[in-house]
Amino acid sequence: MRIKINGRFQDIKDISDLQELIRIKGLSGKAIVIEHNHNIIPKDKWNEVMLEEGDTVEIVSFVGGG
Amino acid sequence: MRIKINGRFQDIKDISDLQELIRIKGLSGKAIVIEHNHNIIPKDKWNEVMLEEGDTVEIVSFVGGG
Amino acid sequence: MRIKINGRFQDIKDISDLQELIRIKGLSGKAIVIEHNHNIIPKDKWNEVMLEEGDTVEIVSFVGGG
Amino acid sequence: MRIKINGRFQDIKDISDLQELIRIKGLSGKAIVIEHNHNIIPKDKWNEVMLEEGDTVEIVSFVGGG
Amino acid sequence: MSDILRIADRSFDSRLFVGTGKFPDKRVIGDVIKACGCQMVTVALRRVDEKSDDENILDYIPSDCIIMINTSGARNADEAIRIARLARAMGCGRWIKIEVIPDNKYLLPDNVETLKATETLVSEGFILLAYMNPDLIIARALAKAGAAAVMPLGAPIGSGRGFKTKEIVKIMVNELDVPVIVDAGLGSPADAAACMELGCDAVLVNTAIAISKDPVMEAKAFDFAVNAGRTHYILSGSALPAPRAACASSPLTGFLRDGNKV
Amino acid sequence: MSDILRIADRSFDSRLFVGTGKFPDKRVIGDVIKACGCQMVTVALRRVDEKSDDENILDYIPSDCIIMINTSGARNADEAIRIARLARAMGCGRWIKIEVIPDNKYLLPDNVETLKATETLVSEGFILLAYMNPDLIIARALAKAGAAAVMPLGAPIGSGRGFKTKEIVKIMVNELDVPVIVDAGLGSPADAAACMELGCDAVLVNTAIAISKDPVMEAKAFDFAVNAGRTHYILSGSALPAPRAACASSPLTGFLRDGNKV
Amino acid sequence: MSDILRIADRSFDSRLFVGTGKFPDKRVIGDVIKACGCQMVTVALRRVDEKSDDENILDYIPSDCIIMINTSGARNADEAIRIARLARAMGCGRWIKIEVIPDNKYLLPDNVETLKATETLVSEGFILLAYMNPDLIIARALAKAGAAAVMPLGAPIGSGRGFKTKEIVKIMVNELDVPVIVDAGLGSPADAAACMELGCDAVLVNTAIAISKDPVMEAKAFDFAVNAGRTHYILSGSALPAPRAACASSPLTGFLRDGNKV
Amino acid sequence: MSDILRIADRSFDSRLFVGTGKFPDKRVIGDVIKACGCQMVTVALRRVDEKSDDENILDYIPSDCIIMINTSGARNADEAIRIARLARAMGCGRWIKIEVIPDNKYLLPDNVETLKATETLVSEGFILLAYMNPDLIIARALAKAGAAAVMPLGAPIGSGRGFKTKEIVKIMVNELDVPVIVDAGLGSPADAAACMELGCDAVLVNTAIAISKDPVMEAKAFDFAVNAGRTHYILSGSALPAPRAACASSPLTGFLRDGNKV
Repeated sequence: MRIKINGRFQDIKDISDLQELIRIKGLSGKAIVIEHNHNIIPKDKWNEVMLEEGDTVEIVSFVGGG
Repeated sequence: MRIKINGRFQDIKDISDLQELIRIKGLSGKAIVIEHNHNIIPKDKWNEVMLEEGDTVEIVSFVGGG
Repeated sequence: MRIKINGRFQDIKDISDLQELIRIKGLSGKAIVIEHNHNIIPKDKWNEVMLEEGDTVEIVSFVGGG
Repeated sequence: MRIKINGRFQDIKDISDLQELIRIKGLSGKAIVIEHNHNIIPKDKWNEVMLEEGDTVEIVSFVGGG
Repeated sequence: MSDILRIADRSFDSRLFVGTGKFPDKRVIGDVIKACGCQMVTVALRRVDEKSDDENILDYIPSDCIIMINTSGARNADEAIRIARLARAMGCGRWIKIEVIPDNKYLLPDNVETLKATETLVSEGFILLAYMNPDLIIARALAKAGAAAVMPLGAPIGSGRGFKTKEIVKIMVNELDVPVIVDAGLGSPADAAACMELGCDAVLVNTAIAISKDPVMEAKAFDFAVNAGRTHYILSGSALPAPRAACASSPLTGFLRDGNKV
Repeated sequence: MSDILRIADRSFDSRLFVGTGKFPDKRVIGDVIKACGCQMVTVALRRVDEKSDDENILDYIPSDCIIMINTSGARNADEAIRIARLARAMGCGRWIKIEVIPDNKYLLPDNVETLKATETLVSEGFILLAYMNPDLIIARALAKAGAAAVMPLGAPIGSGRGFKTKEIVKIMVNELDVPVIVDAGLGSPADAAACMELGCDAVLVNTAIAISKDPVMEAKAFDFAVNAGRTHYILSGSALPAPRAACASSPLTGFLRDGNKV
Repeated sequence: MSDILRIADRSFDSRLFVGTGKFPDKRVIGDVIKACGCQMVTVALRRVDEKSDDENILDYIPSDCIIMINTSGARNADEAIRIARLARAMGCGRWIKIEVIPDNKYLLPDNVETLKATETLVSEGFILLAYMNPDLIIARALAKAGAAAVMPLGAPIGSGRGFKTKEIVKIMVNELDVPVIVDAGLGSPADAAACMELGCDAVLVNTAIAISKDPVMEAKAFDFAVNAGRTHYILSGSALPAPRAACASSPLTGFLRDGNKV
Repeated sequence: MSDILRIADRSFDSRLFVGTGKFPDKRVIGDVIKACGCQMVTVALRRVDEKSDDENILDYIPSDCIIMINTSGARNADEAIRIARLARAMGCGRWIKIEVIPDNKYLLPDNVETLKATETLVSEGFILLAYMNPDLIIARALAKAGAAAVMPLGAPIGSGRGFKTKEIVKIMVNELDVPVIVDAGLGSPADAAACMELGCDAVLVNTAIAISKDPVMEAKAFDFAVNAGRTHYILSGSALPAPRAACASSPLTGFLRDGNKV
C-alpha cells in the first residue's frame, strides 16, 4: 500500500491503522499530532482510522521556533 | 428644484440642463468635469443631460497636490 | 576692618581670627574648608590665623554636582 | 664622501655642490626643494653650497595628497 | 510599581518574550527562561523527523509559561490556519503567533494573508498575535479583526540589525489600542531598551539569545534592558512629544465624497 | 552617461518628481518645474470652489510634463477608482498616483485598498504609480497587478522628517523589478540624495519645495542632490553589499506543505 | 561572572557612576545610590551660602561610596588645581574629576587645560578622572600623564541628547589602556546600554536621574541598562569588528623625518 | 544668489575642496578639478623618489586653483612647521593645511601640536587651515591664533564612514567666526550635502572621488551635492533651531573665582 507520509510516498505493509503506523515508525506518540487526509485525528481515534492506498498522513510535533 | 451639488443641497430655479448650471455658476467650463448621478458626462453632452429633483451633481477640477 | 569673603568685601568688627569668623557667620564648621589669602588653613589652625585689613577669605563646602 | 640623502646614507664621489648632486641624481630640478643641514637652499644658491662628509640633504617635491 | 501587560485574558509581569529556535543545545532553554523571568515563549510546528531522537521541545519549557505556537512555514493564510488547528489539537492551548512569510530571502511577512488568517482563527477562538510588516492601517485592521496584539518587525528575522523601523512603530504605539510587540531583528539589549523607551509593550527575542556565547546571561541582559527601557518610558514617556503628525500636501477640502460637506 | 528612467512607455531624464500642492503662489510652479528639469508633476482633483477665481493649476505646468493625478481624498479603493476615472474624463491622460488614505493624522496609506484600486484601474488602461507603506510583499503584489512603479513613503506626508524607512525600502530596491520612488516626508536635498544612493529610482518632493523661502532655488537644490545621489549609486552602488538577508529562527525544514519535500 | 572595573587601586562592581547635582530633594540621593548599587558619586565644591541652611551633601551619601569631587566652575587648569586642593583639605580623599569648562553655553571642556591640571595634580598624588571632549590623542596624553580614566562626553552636559560621539569614543575604547567612561548627555537607559555595548567601561549619569519623576526608579533603570549592555559586550564584544581603520589619502612613504627610512 | 566663501583674502565660488591623493591615474586630476569647479586643492610634500619618473603633481592642477600644501607626515608641530617652510620655498604660496598625526591606525590629529604649529606659522605669514579633531575650545584657540579656517574630521581619513561627528561640528558652526570645513571620512555626496545643510562652509573630499570608478563623474556628483546642501541651508538654515544648549548638573553659582560675585 502506497501512502504519502509527511510529503513523501512510502510503501507500507501490514499496517492497518494510524496507531500501528506510529508504533512501527518508532514514535512515542507523545507530543505529536496526526492529520489524515487533511483531517486532524484525535489520539484516541488513531486506532479507528484505517489506512488506504493513496492516503495522505501528516505527523507533526513541536520544535524550537521564534 | 432641489439638487445636490458637490455635496450640498441647493435650490435651483430656471435651470434645465448641466450646460446652464455651469453657466449660472459662473464656471468657465474649462478644466472641469461633471458627474451626474455618478455618471461622468462628457462636455459635449452637458446640454443633453436634464436636471431633475434629487439629482446629484459633482463638478470637479484640478488643484495643486502632492 | 574690611576683608573680602567669598568674593565680596565686608566690614567686619570685633573679629580677630578665622575661628571667630566662622562662629559669627553661623556656620557649623563641619564640612567646610577655609582659604586665607590663598592658603588653605587646617581646621585646628583657624584660631591661630589673625584677620587683617584687606585679607581674602574663601569658605567653601560641598554641594551636589555631576 | 658619505652624506645622508633623504634619510639614507650614501657614498658620493666627485660631487662638490648641490647643483651637481641634482644633476647626477637625474632630477630635473623643477618643482623640488633642497634642505641642506636643515637649511632650505634657494635654487640659485645650489651651486654655492658645497657638500661635506656627514652632511644631511633632503630633496622633496609635491605629490598627490588629501 | 505595578506594571502589568495584559494580552487577551492573561497578565504578564515580564515584557520579554523568548523564541526557542536555533539554540545549539536545547537543554539550556529552561535555564534561559527561568533566568529572564519570561512568561511567554514561542515554538514552531514541523513534520516529525523519524531519524532524530524523540526530543520534545515542550519538555524544556517551564509549565507556568504560556506557549505560543508560531505558524512559521506558512506561506499563506490557509497554511497558517492549518498549522494553528494542528497546534490546538496537540493540546497547546489557543495562543498563536500568526506568521505568514512568502519571501525566503528577507523572511518578510505578508500582511494581507496575515489579516485573512487572523479573521478566520479569531472566529475559532484562538488568541492571535500577528507578526507583521510595520503598518498602521493593517495593524488597525488586525486589531479590529480581533488580534490580541500586533508584532511589527524591527528588522529582518535573525539579522540582528536592531530596531530599524522606529518611525512607523512609534506611530503604531501612539495610535493603537492593542499591545505593540517588536518581534525580529533585535540584536542587543540596547535595541530592546530602545523599543521599550519608545513605548512598545514588549519585545520578542530569539536569535540574539540563542546564538550567544552564554544564552542564560544574554537572556538576563535582555530582561534587564527591557525593564530599564520600560521604567524610563513610564517615568518620562508621557512627557515625550508625540510623533509629528503629517501635513497634507494636497488640499484637505473639496474631497469628492458622498454625504460629505464641501 | 545615459541613465534613463523608464516607467510604462515613457522615459525620464529627471528623477525628481514634483508635487504642486501648498505653493503659496501657484504662479511660481512653472518656474520651479523648469528650474529643476522635472518631467513628472502631480496634481489633485477637488470639487470646484465657486467662490474662488477660476484658476486652473494645469495652466502653470509646462506642456511637456507628464501630469499625474493623485487620488488624494480617497479613503478606499472605490473612491480612488472614481477619482481616476474623473481625471481621465478631464483629458489628463492615464497617469494616476494611487493614494488611499483612511488615516487623518499621519496620512498613512491603506496598502490593501491601494492594491484593490490598482487591480481595477490597470484593467481599465491606467498607468498606476502606487503610494504605499513600505512593504516588500505588497509591493510585489502591486507590481504583479500591473503597477508601473511603487512609491513607498520616507516619512509621513509633509512631516519633513527625512528618509526614515531605509531598512524596508532598501530591500524593496533590491528585490523588485518595478521602479521604487520614495514619496513623502523628505525634508532636504541630503534626504533625496540618500534615497538615490540607496538605489531608489526617483523621489517625489512637494512640501519641502513648496514651503521654501525660494521654491525655485530649492527645487534646483533637490535636482542637484538627486543627480548627485544617482551618480554615486551608479558608480558605486553595485559594489555595495546587499542588505543582510534574514536568517530564520524557526527551522527551515519540515514544513507542513502539500507537495513539498520533507 | 566576575567582571570588576578597576580604577587606580579600587575595584568597582557597579559601572554606573552617579552625579548628585540637580536633585529637587537631596534627601532622595541616598536611596538613589542604594537602589542602583552605585559605588562612585560626584559632588561639587562651592562657596558656602550663608543664607541657606547648613546642609551637607555628604550626609546623603552612603559611607562605602567613593566620593569624587568635580572641579566644576574651573575655567582653566589653575582654578581646577585650586579646587582639587581644597577638596583634599576637606578630607574627601584623592578622587578628582577634572572638569575645565570655559564655555558657558554648551559647557564643553578645554582639553588642553585639562591635561595641564592632570599633570600637576597627579604629581600631588590625586587620582584623576578627566572629563573631556572625545579625542584619542589627548586621551593618550592624559593616560600618559597619569589620569586614572578618561571621561569623554556623550553630548553636552544636561542636554539628554544621548550617545552622540560614538565614532571617536569607539576608537578610544579600542586604543586606550585606561578605562573610558562616558560622562554627560546620556538621556535614557538605552543610551547607557549603547555605551556599554560599545565597550565603554562605565557611564556617569546625573541629570537624567535627578530630574526624573522618580529618581530611585530611574537610577535602577540605568543600573539595569548598564548591566545589560556590559553583559552583551562581554559575550559578543570581542566578536565585533574593530572600527574601520583610516586609510591615508596622502602617501604613507617618503615622509620627511629625521632618522627615518625613506 | 551670490554666496561667496571667503578665507583669508580669497573668495571661493565653489565650496568643494579636493584632495589629490590616491588617484590611480594622476592625469585625470585636471579633468576632475574642472568638472567640479573646484578652486582649492591639496597636495602633499614628500622626499623625491629617484626611481620614479619625474612627474610633477602640480602640472595636473589648473593654474587658477589655490594649491594648499598639507603637512601630512608630520607627527608634531616642528615637523609640520618644517614642511610648511619647505612648501613655501617651492614657490607654492602661503596656503597650508596643518595636519599633525601621531596615530598611524586611525590617522587622528593631535590638536595640541596643531595649535602650536598654527601659532608659529601664522606669525610667519602663512594662511593656515587646521585639520582637527572636532573640538569647540581648541577651534576657538586656533581661530584666535590666526587660523583662517578649521577643518574638523567627519570620520577617520579614507574610511568613507560619512559625517559621524555632527554633534560637535554643529556646535562649532554655531559658535565660531571662522569657516568650518569638514575634512575626511565623507563617503558619498549625501554625506557632503548633510555637512552643508548643517551649516558647514565647505567640505574637503579626496578618497571618495579618487577611488571612484569614474572620478570626474563622482566629483561632479559631490559638487552638485555641496551646492544642493548649501542652497537648502541658506533657504532654511536660519530657521532651524540652534543646538540645544547644555544645562549644568553642578550649580552655576558660588564658583570659587577671584574677582567674581558670589
